[in-house]
Amino acid sequence: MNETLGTLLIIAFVILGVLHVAPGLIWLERRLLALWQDRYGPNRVGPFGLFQVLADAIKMFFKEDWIPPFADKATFILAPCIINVTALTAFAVIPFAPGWSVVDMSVGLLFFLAMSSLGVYSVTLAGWASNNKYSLLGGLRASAQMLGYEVFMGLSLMGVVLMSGTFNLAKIVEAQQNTIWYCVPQFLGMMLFLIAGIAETHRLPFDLPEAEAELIAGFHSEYSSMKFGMFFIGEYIGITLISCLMTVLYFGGWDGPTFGISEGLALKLVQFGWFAAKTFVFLCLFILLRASFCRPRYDQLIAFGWKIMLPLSLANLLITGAALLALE
Amino acid sequence: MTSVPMDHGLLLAGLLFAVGLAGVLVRRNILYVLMSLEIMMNSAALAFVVAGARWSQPDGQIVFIFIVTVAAAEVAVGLALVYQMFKRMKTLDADAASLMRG
Amino acid sequence: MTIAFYVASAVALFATLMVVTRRNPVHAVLYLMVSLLAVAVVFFTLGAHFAAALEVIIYAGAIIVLFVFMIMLLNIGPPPSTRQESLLLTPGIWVGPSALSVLLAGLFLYVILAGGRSVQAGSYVDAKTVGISMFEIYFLGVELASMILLAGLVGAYHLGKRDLPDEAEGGNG
Amino acid sequence: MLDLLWLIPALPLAGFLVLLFAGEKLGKSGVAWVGAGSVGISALIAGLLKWTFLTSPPEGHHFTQALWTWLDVGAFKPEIALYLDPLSLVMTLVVTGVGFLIHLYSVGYMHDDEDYSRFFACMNLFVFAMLILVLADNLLLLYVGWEGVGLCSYLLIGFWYKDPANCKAAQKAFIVTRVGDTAMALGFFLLVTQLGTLQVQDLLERAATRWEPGSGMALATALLLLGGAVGKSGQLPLQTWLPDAMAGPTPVSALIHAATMVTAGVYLIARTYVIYTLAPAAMAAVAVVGALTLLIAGLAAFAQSDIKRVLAYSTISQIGYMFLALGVGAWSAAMFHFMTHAFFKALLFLAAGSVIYALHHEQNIFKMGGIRKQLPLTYRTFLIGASSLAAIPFITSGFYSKDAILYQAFTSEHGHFLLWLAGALGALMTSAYTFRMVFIAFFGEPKTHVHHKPGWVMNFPLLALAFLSTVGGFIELPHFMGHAQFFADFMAPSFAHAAGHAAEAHHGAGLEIGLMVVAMALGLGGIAAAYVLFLAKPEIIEEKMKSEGNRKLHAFLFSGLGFDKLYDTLFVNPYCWIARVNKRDIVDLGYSFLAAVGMLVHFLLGLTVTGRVRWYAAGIAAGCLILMSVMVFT
Repeated sequence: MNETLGTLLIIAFVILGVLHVAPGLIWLERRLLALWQDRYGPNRVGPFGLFQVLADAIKMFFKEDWIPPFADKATFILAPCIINVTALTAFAVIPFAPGWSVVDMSVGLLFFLAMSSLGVYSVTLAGWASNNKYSLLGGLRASAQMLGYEVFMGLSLMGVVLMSGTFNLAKIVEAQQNTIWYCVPQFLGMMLFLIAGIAETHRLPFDLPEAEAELIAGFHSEYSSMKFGMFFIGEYIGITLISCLMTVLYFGGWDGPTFGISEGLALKLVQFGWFAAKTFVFLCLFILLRASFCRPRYDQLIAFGWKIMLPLSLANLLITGAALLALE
Repeated sequence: MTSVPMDHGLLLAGLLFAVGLAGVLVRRNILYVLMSLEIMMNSAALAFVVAGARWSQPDGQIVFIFIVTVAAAEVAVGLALVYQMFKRMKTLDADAASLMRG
Repeated sequence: MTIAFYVASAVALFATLMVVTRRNPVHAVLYLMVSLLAVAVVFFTLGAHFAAALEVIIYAGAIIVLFVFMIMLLNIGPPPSTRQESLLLTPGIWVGPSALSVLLAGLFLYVILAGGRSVQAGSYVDAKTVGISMFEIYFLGVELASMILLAGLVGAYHLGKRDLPDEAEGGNG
Repeated sequence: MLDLLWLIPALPLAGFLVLLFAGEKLGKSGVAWVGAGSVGISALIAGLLKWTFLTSPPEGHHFTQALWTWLDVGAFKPEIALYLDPLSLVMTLVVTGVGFLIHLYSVGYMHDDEDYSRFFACMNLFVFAMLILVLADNLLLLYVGWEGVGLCSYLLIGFWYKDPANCKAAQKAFIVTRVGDTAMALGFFLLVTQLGTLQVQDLLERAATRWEPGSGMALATALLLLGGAVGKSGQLPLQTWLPDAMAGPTPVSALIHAATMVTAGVYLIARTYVIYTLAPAAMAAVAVVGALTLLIAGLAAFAQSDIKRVLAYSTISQIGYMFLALGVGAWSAAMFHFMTHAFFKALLFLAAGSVIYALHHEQNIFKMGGIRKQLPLTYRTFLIGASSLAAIPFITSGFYSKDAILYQAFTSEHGHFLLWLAGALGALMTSAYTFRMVFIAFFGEPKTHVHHKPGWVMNFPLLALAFLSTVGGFIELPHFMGHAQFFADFMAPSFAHAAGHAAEAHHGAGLEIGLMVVAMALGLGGIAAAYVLFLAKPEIIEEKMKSEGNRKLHAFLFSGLGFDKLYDTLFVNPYCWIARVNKRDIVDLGYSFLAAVGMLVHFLLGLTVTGRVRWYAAGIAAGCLILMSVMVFT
């Protein structure tokens, strides 16, 4: 009973926490972008413009929830749900601190990959269901892009799996505590995963599915109100998820100095603190990327994925395996 | 861990296979035919996994992996053919591609 | 877990039936995805976690996406094509194939249920075991599978090329 | 030394293959070297083997060389194996020796022919097949050789295939011998099923132990084998093909249709003599066949005008003597006569060939005349051959061999006065028709002139054969003349089972001398008659020919006693009639029906070829369903 209660608590924590991280991120992004672009950003509503997010949310809830008559209604509604569901479900396997995860799954990493691969439906279906040529193009771009980048995302993670010998995320963290953070031996893999992660969340510089200069707003051109909001939030959830995974897989997860605390809830909190701090760094990195990169051409993007990243990830896998065999 | 009778797993595979077969035979749209083929393959894979699970052996899952491989290759080629067919005939009706009568 | 199995089975069957009967290809693909996810759950309940994950990643996440991609590329989702689909699906066309399938299903039922032995399935087989035996016992099979994939890759590349040499009439698509 | 045995047939085969595939490129001299050389080396090896047999005979006087196993089906396991014993050695020697001389002769005789290499290829193949026939260890291999020589005979009779008559002659030879071969094959089947082996020696042993003397099975087998022998050797009633076979080039006639192949029947009977000793009735049949044949052929030879046809009938007649000898159990006498006959008949043919060659393919003796002065060497050798054929006493080999046969026909336990009488009459006829030919062709007024004289390659074989024809007889002398029995002693191991063979010596020398004197008298009388009728007073014949009956008789004899006509009415015409009546084959109706059904089914199945994938898939599914149902419910 206690266990079930604990699990429920974690689930609630994850859902609420992640859902609230997203609006926070919106504010953070705007402020940081403004900072890096040498302007103010939202600073009028509330302290540091914090309530601006709230205002935006209210505006979004109260806009007319309009479904175009030419759209395929069921799919149109389904699409934004998928991205949130898959992203949030993927959080189920993230170990925030020892024991703090919804499920301790033996194939946790595969579960994450499965969920992220399902995420593609959201964008694609949204583009198709809108029955609008820009949306369709956006959806097409998204599906092609995500198919390509998913392949080497999985492959780049296999280096970590080889080193730790498990798909279980908690065990991967423990393996790093015993040896070294995998960002050192798996540096190439980490870079590959990061790039794939950015592409999966179609953040700049990989935001071609919604490239406003070419496709108005890409796959979500026809979306308004809270359906658009779900896409919006889903994107930030995705960013958070990738950041969490970066932390877990390459930067030792909850590993860090514990300041002499050795047991109990306090220890867990400290460890979670480390986890959150590391994740925050990556979140900022995502925003920094958006501030600093321009958008590539679409064919360049696809060619980059298949012709450079995929061979590199294969090479990474090969070298890792060879090195492990040699060290055995 | 679980107490699912093997028979029921196999039964599910069989029923899915039958439904997939019906799809292949009924649908004239070649996309549906391909999809139904996927269903049939998947059900066959399911039967293997059930059998593998029955004896706690990895073999079932390995055969599943092989089936997935074949399915992937099949879909890649099949969809490329669908693309060419649509370009040339402006239709996806499989019966339209019967000019050679065999 | 037992309940999960039966629920997932029911979902899989239902979704598969829907795949076969849909007029709109995208809906069919979505049902197919549901069916595959349900089968993945079945795998999970049978202890084949690795297969379950692969089912979602490869089948649902890649193969079916290809279908969606193709549907979008050919732009055959919207109403005109569904109307055409209705023309193709006259009621009479269902009779023969359904009879055949029902017969087949009946045969399966008979074979499986008349066997008389009801053994319990489902014990956990982890990914490592699968991997080890895959690269030891089934090594040759893996090599062959890779050859198949390569053949599929080359074939799809060739067929998908924009201008096949014998192409009679062009069009931009 | 004996291990070289396999080379004897292998060399002609190699020669055949070389000539077949590279004959056109070799040039004429190359073809001649390969063609004659391969047989020549074979002959040398055969001579070496003969020497080995004489100086240090192998154990049991026979030698088997197994090359490899041909088939291996349960108990049926024939090998490609060669069997050498005195009988097959003599045959081998004659085939290779005489064969080589004829090859050598052909080098000159065929020199202007455009198909030079084809000729030698066929000749080599023939020698190979004949050697296989002779050396075969089992009946299956023997059968291969048997049919092989038949094939070569066909190829060579029809060598000048541009003339349809030659092709007809070739076909006739092939088809008529096939009748005998069928009987022989049946005999082989009988042997295999009854005795369970094809190995000739095993076969003979088993036959001797399992079959009672005079048993029906032995009789049936012996008669069936006799059928084959009769067909191949041109004996009654299948002799009709042999005169026509003269359509081939003369060396072919010499080699195949006089010296070697036609004696295959003699060889077959001698090889399986045990079976004949078990069936006295069959032996009697052999003797009667031989006696009748020699008489009929002798009569027919009188009326011929073609020099080669005269020789052909004489061949039939001489083989009749051999059959007579076989029939009375004089095995070695038969083989002795075979050998001497091979020498002098080859000599006669080759000499006749020289004449034909010199006279530009003129074969009619009535158009020759007086060439004795123009071709002295040919004349002399021909005369030697003719003397040998006519069995001029003491100096010719033919005398000794024929005398041995006649003596045994009278004295042997299987012999009979009538058989002897037939043989003696045959001797009379032989000398008469032989010298008729000599007198007409070589004496008298020259009616044509010689175009070109044969060179040494053609003359040397003549001389060699003339030598052999003369001295060949001295190795086996009658009892009262020193009783030299080299040949009989040498052959003895091959006929070890022949009981009663030794009984001959118990008759007194007086009887022997008496018989010999009668035969000599008849032979010389024949010559005298020929001299009177054809050289001294030919008007007697002309006078006789004026009467209608005699002209008919002449025509009857000319046609070989009307056997061709008889067979035409009995077999050929009815067959042609049936074929004409049955032009629209009745059996064809059945096949047409089958074809119609096939087309109907094809049409029905063709309806299912719709090009619709789903339809095919349904077919596959239905098929699987049915198969699975069958598997499940049965």
